[in-house]
Amino acid sequence: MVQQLSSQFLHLTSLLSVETVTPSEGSAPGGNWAQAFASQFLGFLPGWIGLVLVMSVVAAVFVAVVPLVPLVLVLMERKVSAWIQDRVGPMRVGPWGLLQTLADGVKLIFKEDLIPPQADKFLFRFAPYLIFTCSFAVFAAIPFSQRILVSDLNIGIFYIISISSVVAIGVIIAGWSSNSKWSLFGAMRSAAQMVSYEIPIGLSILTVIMMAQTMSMEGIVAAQNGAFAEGEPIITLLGVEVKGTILDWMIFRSPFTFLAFFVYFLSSIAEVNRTPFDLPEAESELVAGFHTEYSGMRFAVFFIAEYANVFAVCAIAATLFLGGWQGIIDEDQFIPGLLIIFGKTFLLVFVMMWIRWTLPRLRVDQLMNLCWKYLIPISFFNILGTGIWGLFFREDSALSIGLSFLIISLFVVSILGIVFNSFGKLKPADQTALAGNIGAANLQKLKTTWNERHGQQK
Amino acid sequence: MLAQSTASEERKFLELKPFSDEMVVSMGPQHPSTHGVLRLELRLDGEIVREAIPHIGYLHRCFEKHAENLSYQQIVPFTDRMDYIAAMNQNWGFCLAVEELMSADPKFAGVPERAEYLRVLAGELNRIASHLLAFGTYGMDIGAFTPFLYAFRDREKILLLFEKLCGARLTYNYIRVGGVSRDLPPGFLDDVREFIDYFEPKIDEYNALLTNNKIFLERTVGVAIMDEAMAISYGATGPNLRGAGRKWDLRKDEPYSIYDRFDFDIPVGEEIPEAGAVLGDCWNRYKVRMDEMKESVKIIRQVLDGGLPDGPIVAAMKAIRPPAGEVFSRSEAPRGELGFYIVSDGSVKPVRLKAKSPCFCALSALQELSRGLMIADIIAIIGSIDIVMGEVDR
Amino acid sequence: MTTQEIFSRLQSKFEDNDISIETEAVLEPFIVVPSSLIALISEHLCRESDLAFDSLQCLSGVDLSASDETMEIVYHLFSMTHQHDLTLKVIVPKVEPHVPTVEHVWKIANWHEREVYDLYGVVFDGHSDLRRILLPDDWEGHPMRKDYKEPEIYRGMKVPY
Amino acid sequence: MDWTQTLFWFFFAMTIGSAVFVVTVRNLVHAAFWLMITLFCVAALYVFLKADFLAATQVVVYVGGILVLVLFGVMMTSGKLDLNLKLERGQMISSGIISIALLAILFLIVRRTNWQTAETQFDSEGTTSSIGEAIMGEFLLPFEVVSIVLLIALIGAVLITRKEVKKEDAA
Repeated sequence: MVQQLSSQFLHLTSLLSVETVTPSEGSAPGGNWAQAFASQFLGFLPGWIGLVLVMSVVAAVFVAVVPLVPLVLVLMERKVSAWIQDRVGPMRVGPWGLLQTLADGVKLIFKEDLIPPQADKFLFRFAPYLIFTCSFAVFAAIPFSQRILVSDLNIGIFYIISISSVVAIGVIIAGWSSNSKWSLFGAMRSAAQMVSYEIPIGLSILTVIMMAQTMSMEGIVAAQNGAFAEGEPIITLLGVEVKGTILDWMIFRSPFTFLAFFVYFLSSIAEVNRTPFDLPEAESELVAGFHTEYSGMRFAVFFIAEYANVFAVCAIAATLFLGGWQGIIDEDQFIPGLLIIFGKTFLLVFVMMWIRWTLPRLRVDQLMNLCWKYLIPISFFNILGTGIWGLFFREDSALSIGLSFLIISLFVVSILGIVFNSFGKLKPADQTALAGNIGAANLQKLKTTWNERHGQQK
Repeated sequence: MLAQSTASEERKFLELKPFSDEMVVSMGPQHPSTHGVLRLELRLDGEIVREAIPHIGYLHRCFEKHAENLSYQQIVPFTDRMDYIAAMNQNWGFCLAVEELMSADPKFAGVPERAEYLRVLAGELNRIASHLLAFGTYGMDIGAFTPFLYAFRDREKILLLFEKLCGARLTYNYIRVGGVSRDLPPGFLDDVREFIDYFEPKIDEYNALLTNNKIFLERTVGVAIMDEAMAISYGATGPNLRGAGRKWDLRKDEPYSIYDRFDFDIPVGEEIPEAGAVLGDCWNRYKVRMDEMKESVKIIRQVLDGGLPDGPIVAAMKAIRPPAGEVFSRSEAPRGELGFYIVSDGSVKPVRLKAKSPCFCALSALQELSRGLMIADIIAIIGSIDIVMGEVDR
Repeated sequence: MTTQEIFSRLQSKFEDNDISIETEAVLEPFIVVPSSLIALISEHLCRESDLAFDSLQCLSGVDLSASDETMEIVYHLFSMTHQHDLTLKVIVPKVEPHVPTVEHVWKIANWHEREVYDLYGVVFDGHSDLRRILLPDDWEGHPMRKDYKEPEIYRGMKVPY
Repeated sequence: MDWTQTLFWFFFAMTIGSAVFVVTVRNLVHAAFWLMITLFCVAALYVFLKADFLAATQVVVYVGGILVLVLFGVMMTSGKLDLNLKLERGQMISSGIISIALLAILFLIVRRTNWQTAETQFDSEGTTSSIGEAIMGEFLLPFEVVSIVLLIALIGAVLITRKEVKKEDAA
């Protein structure tokens, strides 16, 4: 059922491929697909009119379907935050408040659309659409299953980076055109922040590109498929051929990609302006940052774009590092790829929300310190390391993957060991300091209170 | 592992040469984190604050002028509206002053013992509620939203207790001149005990959640240091002074009411070199409040365990007509020393009533504290000195 | 140190001046000093190590009645070091009251003096930033004075309601 | 006319039109906005040339990087946007001469270049790998030199813009 649906979705979405736009003859399969579709059903029209018509319809469907993701995410955010904060969250609209976001959307649409009289009206109107467009254009290159991919570009991941870098411009224009000093501050902060954090993001992605030796998103997913088993099923369980393993995922392929994953994830939180890096819209400092002056539907557009961005960066992380739409079962996808990548993505999104509702916000200089003094050097180290790793292991083999896994586990275990062993021996003051570093005191204290309580009950 | 917190130390001495023109921004009176209607005139060089000039008076309700036209008992509800977060303590401070004024009158027998216990109970509960709010909003100022809701969840329980006690949730008008307005409702002490049993472990949880958080430390440790001399010169009292390392609490040092009967500590700020904490920085000011909640719990527990004496809850008196004279009386409110200066001419109304507000004094230090810091630090300072504009503007 | 002792200290220090003490029939004794001397005396009280009044608790203006020719400014001092307190009073005329500032002695005096200026119209000479603090900048009159008449109209709004 | 040609002419017109706006619009931020359109359209033209990598680079570097910095700079001078940008007569003449000279040079280059026509076969794998091979192979030395120059510029910029004075006696 899901596969049927997804293949139908493919029929529509694949038509939007960029190849159809290029003046090509026979080089791009996607273009043929769309042309074939157009000529078959709209043959009575001149060829290109039919094609443009089909593409417009597809684009409309795309724009109509993708915002459902933010819709779900907003609700998820509210529910997750409610659970974390010991509340129930929205409960009134629909069962368990499921329709709350919809109600909010309706409310926002009918709200008065205020434009400050001193604002630059043209740019003020334009900025939300720029951000919206860029956020959604990213989805065109993310493979959601082996069939659902709008366009498999040669430069897939690079296209994503380039499009998402334009969001910064939208934010700046929004902040500047509001003619409010708080908005301007938000815009300036975000300009500095987004431009800075694009570097560790790009460099982390580069490690993956170096490992996969392609920039195509499909290619990167394929590179995480069965390198360990080299196409042969490792084991056959109940008639299902288990081909890949988690160890094939890019994150475990070398110690450096493992690091790169965390660098990418941290930086992408900053890229989408979420706590602890939500300085452009820090509500306790800048009121609401760059969208202070926006209301009604324009504000909703920002909101949707923000959540679309959140989903996009998590989907990219899942694609690049966590095997994309591939499960660990066979190629014919026992579970539909769409569900798998959604599962992985929502897991990452959940982690982002978890972080958001737990941590305070950094200050501007600390934000920049983190980026320039830690993340970027680590990223360069990763690239160097990946290059050297690649010299030693030209092909992924059982040896390389085993070694990588060994190093990663040693790394993790030693960090955990340092943390937990040394903690008990410290003075309270040192504990406070260390707790700041790793939050182990939090664990420790929770553990003791838990023990005490359970001890008391017995 | 990311960084010792040397960054904050560096910033202390950081002076950026101005390259661009100054930008003047009004922070407030409508701003999410000015804790009311405070307006700061920020003179900025980029993110660096050259000068933050506080403008107050947006919540000025002529309390002192009103008071000159009201009888003493009628003034009590007005004190509620000063520091509406800790209204019990405001009532109490005013009543103390009037009672001191009346002590010259031989007909005034003094506050009954039971009333004193009830006052301590209400006052300390309100101190917890007030510090909880400070903790929650401070977390929100720094960018953590969740502590705020935790704090409000627990503060709600205290408000419910107060509602049982006096019918009001915010402006209690409970402590009256000569005693308190009504006796305990049935089962109230059990409710209080249940609450403090529930609440005491929560403080450690909050410390784990926010106080020791790495980012929180980065944001508050070593920021805006108000040392002891500066705090005294600015008249900053309460947690702001204790955060600077001075062990000074009127409840211990000049005990009023029955505070000399209770065993509790006065938490003061501490230097933690490993974390970079300096006496008088934002973190210490904040931390003192967290520790004070524990001490308040201790006091409440002693009130409950010691057993309340029976007896009247309000002194027998005909009319509150203190003899002519003047008095300046201080009490330890959650935000510092609350002083009332009352001049009486022997009538039922004061000739002059001046409220010396702790927030007013602490806020006046903001201008000096904030020089050369960043916008985000201003927020951290305002939260850490914990102002309530109702009390500043009166 | 009691108020009486401090009074004798002050008398010996500022011999020729008219400093008096009030101890009879009051709850808290206070010292009345001439307005021209308040800054010097404050400095003396704050800087001397055995007096060390490092904290200005409160600085209030007092207008006892509309018929009086004078107002008082009351300084409540406290020593955190020695834990003794002191009340100083300065009598100023209602017409053009001028008092030297004590801002340089206690920093909090800055705001307290602004408040007294705002509500009583006392001008503190040498104050760094003597503006209204609680009332709007364009408010007329000083409302805490007993002879204050509230304006009918403020910026087009009717004031008495 | 083929639809791809329509698209090509559309982008062509957009490029020229928005570029005209860039130089004629009075408001600096509006000019930056039109510059963004221009850069996007140029990227689209690259796509027509099948230079997909170049197109994406165009967007990343010029729109995501340089234009952001331009806007950043414009906002730093906020409040001074209503400057009268009218030129002096002398500037007008000199800039006119320079522009015409540049135009002439460009025209000459366009005329003399041996443009490859549509028959030229493109690698359907895209240009990425060939660019990579060129940079890491034939043009390795220039590439490294350029990176060092950029590094020096970076360090210089940091030194110039941010001067931190440690005040020992500040406390």
